[in-house]
Amino acid sequence: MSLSVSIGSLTLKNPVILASGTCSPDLQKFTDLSKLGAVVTKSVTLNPRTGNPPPRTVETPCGMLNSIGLENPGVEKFKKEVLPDYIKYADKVICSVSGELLYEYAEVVKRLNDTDISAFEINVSCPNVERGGIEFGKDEKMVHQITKSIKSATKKPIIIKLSPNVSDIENIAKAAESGGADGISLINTLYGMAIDINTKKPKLGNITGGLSGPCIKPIALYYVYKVAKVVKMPVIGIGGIMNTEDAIEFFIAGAAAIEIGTANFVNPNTGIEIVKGLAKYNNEP
Amino acid sequence: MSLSVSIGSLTLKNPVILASGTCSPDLQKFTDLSKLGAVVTKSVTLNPRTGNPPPRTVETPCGMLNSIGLENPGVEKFKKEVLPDYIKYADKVICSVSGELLYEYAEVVKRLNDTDISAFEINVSCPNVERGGIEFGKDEKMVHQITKSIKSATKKPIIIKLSPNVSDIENIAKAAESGGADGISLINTLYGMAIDINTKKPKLGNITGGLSGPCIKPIALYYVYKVAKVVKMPVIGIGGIMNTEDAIEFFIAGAAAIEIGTANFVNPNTGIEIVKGLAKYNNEP
Amino acid sequence: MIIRNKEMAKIIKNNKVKDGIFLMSIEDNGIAKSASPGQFVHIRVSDTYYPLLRRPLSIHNTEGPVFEILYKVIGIGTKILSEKKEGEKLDAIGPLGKGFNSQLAISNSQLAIIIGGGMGVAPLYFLAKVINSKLKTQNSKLKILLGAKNKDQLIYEKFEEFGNVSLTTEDGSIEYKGLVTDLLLSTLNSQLSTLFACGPIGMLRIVKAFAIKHKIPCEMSLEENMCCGIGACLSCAVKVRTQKSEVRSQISYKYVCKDGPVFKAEEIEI
Amino acid sequence: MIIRNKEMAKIIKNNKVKDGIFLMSIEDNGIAKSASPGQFVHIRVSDTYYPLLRRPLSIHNTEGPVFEILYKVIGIGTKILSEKKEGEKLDAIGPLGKGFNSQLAISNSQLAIIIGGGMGVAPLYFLAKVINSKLKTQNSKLKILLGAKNKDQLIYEKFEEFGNVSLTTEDGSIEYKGLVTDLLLSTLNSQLSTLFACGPIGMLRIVKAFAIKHKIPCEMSLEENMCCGIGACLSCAVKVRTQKSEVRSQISYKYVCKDGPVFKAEEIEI
Ligand SMILES: Cc1cc2nc3c(=O)[nH]c(=O)nc-3n(C[C@H](O)[C@H](O)[C@H](O)COP(=O)(O)OP(=O)(O)OC[C@H]3O[C@@H](n4cnc5c(N)ncnc54)[C@H](O)[C@@H]3O)c2cc1C
Ligand SMILES: Cc1cc2nc3c(=O)[nH]c(=O)nc-3n(C[C@H](O)[C@H](O)[C@H](O)COP(=O)(O)OP(=O)(O)OC[C@H]3O[C@@H](n4cnc5c(N)ncnc54)[C@H](O)[C@@H]3O)c2cc1C
Ligand SMILES: Cc1cc2nc3c(=O)[nH]c(=O)nc-3n(C[C@H](O)[C@H](O)[C@H](O)COP(=O)(O)O)c2cc1C
Ligand SMILES: Cc1cc2nc3c(=O)[nH]c(=O)nc-3n(C[C@H](O)[C@H](O)[C@H](O)COP(=O)(O)O)c2cc1C
Ligand code: FES
Ligand code: FES
Repeated sequence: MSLSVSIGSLTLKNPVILASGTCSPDLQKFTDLSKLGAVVTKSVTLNPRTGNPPPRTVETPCGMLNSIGLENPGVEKFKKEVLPDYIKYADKVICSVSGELLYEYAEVVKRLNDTDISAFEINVSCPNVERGGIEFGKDEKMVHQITKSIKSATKKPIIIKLSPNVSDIENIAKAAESGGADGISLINTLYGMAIDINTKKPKLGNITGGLSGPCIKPIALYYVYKVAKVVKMPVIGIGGIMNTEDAIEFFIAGAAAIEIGTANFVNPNTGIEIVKGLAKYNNEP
Repeated sequence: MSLSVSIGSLTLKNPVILASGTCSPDLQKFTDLSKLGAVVTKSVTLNPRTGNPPPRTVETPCGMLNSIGLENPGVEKFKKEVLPDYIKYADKVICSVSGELLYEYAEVVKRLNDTDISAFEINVSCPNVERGGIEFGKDEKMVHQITKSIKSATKKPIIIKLSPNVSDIENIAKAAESGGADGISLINTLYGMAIDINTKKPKLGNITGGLSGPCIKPIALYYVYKVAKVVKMPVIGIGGIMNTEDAIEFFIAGAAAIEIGTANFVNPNTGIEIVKGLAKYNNEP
Repeated sequence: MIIRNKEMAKIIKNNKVKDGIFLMSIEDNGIAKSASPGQFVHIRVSDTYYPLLRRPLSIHNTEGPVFEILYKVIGIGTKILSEKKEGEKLDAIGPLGKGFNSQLAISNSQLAIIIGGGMGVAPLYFLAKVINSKLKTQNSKLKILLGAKNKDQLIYEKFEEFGNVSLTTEDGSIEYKGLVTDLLLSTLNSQLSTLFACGPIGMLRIVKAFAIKHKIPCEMSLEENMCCGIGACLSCAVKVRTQKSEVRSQISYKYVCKDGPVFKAEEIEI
Repeated sequence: MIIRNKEMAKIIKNNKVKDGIFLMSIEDNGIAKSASPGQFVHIRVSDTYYPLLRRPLSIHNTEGPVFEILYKVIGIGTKILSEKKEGEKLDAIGPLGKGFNSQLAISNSQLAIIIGGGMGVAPLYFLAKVINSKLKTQNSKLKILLGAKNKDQLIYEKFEEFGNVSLTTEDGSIEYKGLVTDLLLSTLNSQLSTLFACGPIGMLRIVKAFAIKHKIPCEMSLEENMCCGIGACLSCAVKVRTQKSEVRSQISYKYVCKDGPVFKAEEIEI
């Protein structure tokens, strides 16, 4: 049985994708990125971003907080210096795009149309930036508008990545679909915070951050289940996936594919192990 | 230094409270409820509720899901058969109130006005019931209205308990304050789900449930920090508190008191240990 | 009620007895002395938060200040438990719940039948021991039926001291081939019998139907996911049907940890 | 680059050497043979999810196929590590990062000064060993300055094989009373020196200021919270200031796990 899966015009050889911000071409030294369905790049913005002050991550029970702050070299430098390595190692590269202002999303996408990127994942759900990011993703009208503007800027498939920090994710997902999205991915991280009781100060340089890892799996599974019921496009499940069993839970909940984030830090070979695990599971009677 | 804390006209001898749904008078056999600031009852509704089908709870990484479904005998039977034991053991009893229809909240409160209950905690944040519960708590106008209607039904202090499953908790908290709330407590559980990959079915009888325990502490801390900045009334921090250090994190984040939920299942004496721990912490130079 | 503080019980032995099945002896005078058959202990296997919740395990036996648990490795909790060493401390609360009414075996019947399937045997040894000691002075008899998937999963050796033990395995690797409930009819030689059962839900359904059909008093021990273990969280609900009148009945819930784990067969909806 | 698969390294020894400080010897030919001073390994201490992330620990020494780590118990991760037993397997990735440029000690100076505070001594033994073996054939010298809060926290014994070791403790319980940086000025007897430092951030700030003032080449090893350990997550950022012109400089970040942990003192903002 084939593991392949389609998202709009894009076909992946298997449904295992590495999540944005958790895999760089450096991972190739520890795993074989070409064996995965796809790799999502760290989110790219129009202009370079230095990111947030350290400490940028802190461990929490069965999870972690990050406040990287969308550090990236900006689209032009990304295109020249970073993208070629992703393209070299990965079978398919999905480019994560973010922006501070609405027009920036479409602008970044346009500048990357002439590359070998296979699809775009639109990050309207980053909790770690002051402007843009999640603020766009909380409002269904805004999500609809962003999706439409990007859709008209590219022929490549687009995936809208949603935040769990909202009251009504189903309608936001539907707004993305009616705006022309080819797929939806969820969840991005949840708002979180940790405090050092000795210094009485937040543990993160940016005060607050985004929670990821096994601790959020039940939440992610819930949202995937809810969204998969109301949209027709493929849903990509993300959140706390550590092994094949976790991945299967997401498929049963309605996901067409999955993304692996925090697990890459624990075991950089997680993706390949899940590909193997799924192949085995599919072949069992 | 005294540990006492006031919420409206209510003064607690210490800021350690046991959370709704996680402590019943049965706990008295394993700890001394009278040593705690207060105990919150399981949520009471106007009419009896049988609750959801089992399995009602399932363990998750560093946490658990529950879908009890507000099982309770209804206000009249509660008053006669359950409340007296709470009153007997606890120093102060805060009664958690929930409802399916808006008017039910005030009605329940009215019927309990003549009891020794010290305050009401209004549960507009339960994710495990079909009608009412969290749906009221997602809308700031609704929260304002419920608060006002309850305020006019009782002279006892009222605390509004908020859900993290919303886009804009700050405005909801402000709506409760302007409606006359004496305090705000947060967070209730997060939407969650778990799937049994062998049966391919949800692990909970009710399909979805609410996530609690150490895994949600970073999320709870975030919301307490955010809400404490925008309201003047005391904020009660709830979510994943397992020990004194966790409690102190919430106080630094801006909480005036804390509630302990899931930890009661792990160590029924957690509350008292935290009272002792806080006393020690306060006496250190 | 005995209140265990953290890490007061001491592990005396923790040995593998069958494939994936372990027997742990724990010294704790309070628990051991006040336990009765069918009650359980609630054990915190790790002081981290993963796994977070306690694990309910039946009291398999007591000997003076020592009690035993017989458990199968299922997931992370029982795995960690199985790795604990002699001499380590254990955080156990108990004894919890309402156990079997062993008095029934004497007052009600000439034949007490104990039937256990799979790990359902765990609480039944303690029960058999207590019933056996009571029956000695009576005119009644004890009959024990035990079943499992196969020989490697069947815990029966210790039961043989009570005589009158019949065994079944699904693969026929020991004695009768089939389900343990297959033996019920042939065992039942008198209307004055009492049934005590513990095992998988499918087995309990058959036992319940059998007991109702033959109008035999029957108690059975149930399992349900637990958090608190003491009646506070309403997690471990089992459906009960209360007959309000000839035609009207009402569904409500009872709790395995507090009202059970042992229930009368006729009161529960399984 | 050596890629460690799960649980391939084998623990040979894990002993307490001082109050709360442990030395672990781990057999792993791949890591041991390719390691250079200042590099680290990234260790998964538990196969549950609590703690979740790996822990970065410097390579303290290598002997054939074995490498050592010297670590202090700080929290849950190092606690679990300290409880591991001889013979157990360990999931370690490494060697990671860019270490010290020990060549500097020869090509650049007549005196190589190694200065370590607290657990900062951990990577410095390996460095001292390598520098020492290189210096033997040269006209240069090695001087080692080590400091800690008190005698019970000061790891110095093994360093004495290189001679020329000065010790400080904050409470004066051994040799000089004071901070290890107090010794810098008196040690510096030539402009042709090179400094290698590791220790708490306060110490490194003093060392950096000293090196810049005296125009001495200086390398220092930094710590920052890590997730991936391999440059993928951008977690372990340290500020660097790039001098664009006489008057304009620019702030950006480098990464402890990939660009470091060893940096040139002048490039980092600490
Ligand atoms: C009153 C009672 C007495 C029991 N006595 C015994 C006994 O004597 N010997 C024995 O081997 N087993 C017994 N069980 C079952 C035992 O509790 C489970 O096998 C055990 O909790 C599994 O934990 P785990 O971490 O290994 O498995 P996991 O599957 O990882 O556990 C995940 C969660 O599900 C719960 N869970 C899983 N299986 C069960 C179950 N069958 N019943 C209740 N909760 C479950 C766990 O407690 C945990 O919260 C008893 C259960 C109950 C309710
Ligand atoms: C490159 C590098 C090399 C190191 N080498 C050594 C060494 O040789 N010997 C030694 O004793 N210590 C060393 N440390 C520090 C060591 O990593 C921490 O003491 C350890 O991670 C603490 O883990 P814990 O679970 O015990 O503490 P906790 O406080 O429970 O850890 C919580 C989280 O914070 C992180 N953390 C805590 N302290 C530090 C720290 N100082 N640096 C980075 N992350 C930290 C942990 O990794 C974990 O993610 C090194 C750190 C780095 C970055
Ligand atoms: C360190 C870190 C950096 C991240 N950076 C991004 C990012 O740039 N863009 C994005 O869309 N998501 C980002 N994420 C979110 C992940 O892609 C993923 O949605 C989230 O971590 C949940 O999955 P997980 O639990 O498997 O980690 C980041 C997550 C982490 C932990
Ligand atoms: C089993 C269970 C039952 C609960 N029942 C209620 C309830 O009836 N009313 C309510 O307001 N909150 C209820 N809660 C939520 C808790 O009061 C608390 O807000 C939540 O569990 C987070 O705190 P914790 O992480 O300390 O458990 C329940 C939680 C659990 C685990
Ligand atoms: S386990 Fe909490 S009521 Fe039974
Ligand atoms: S730890 Fe991930 S980039 Fe350094």
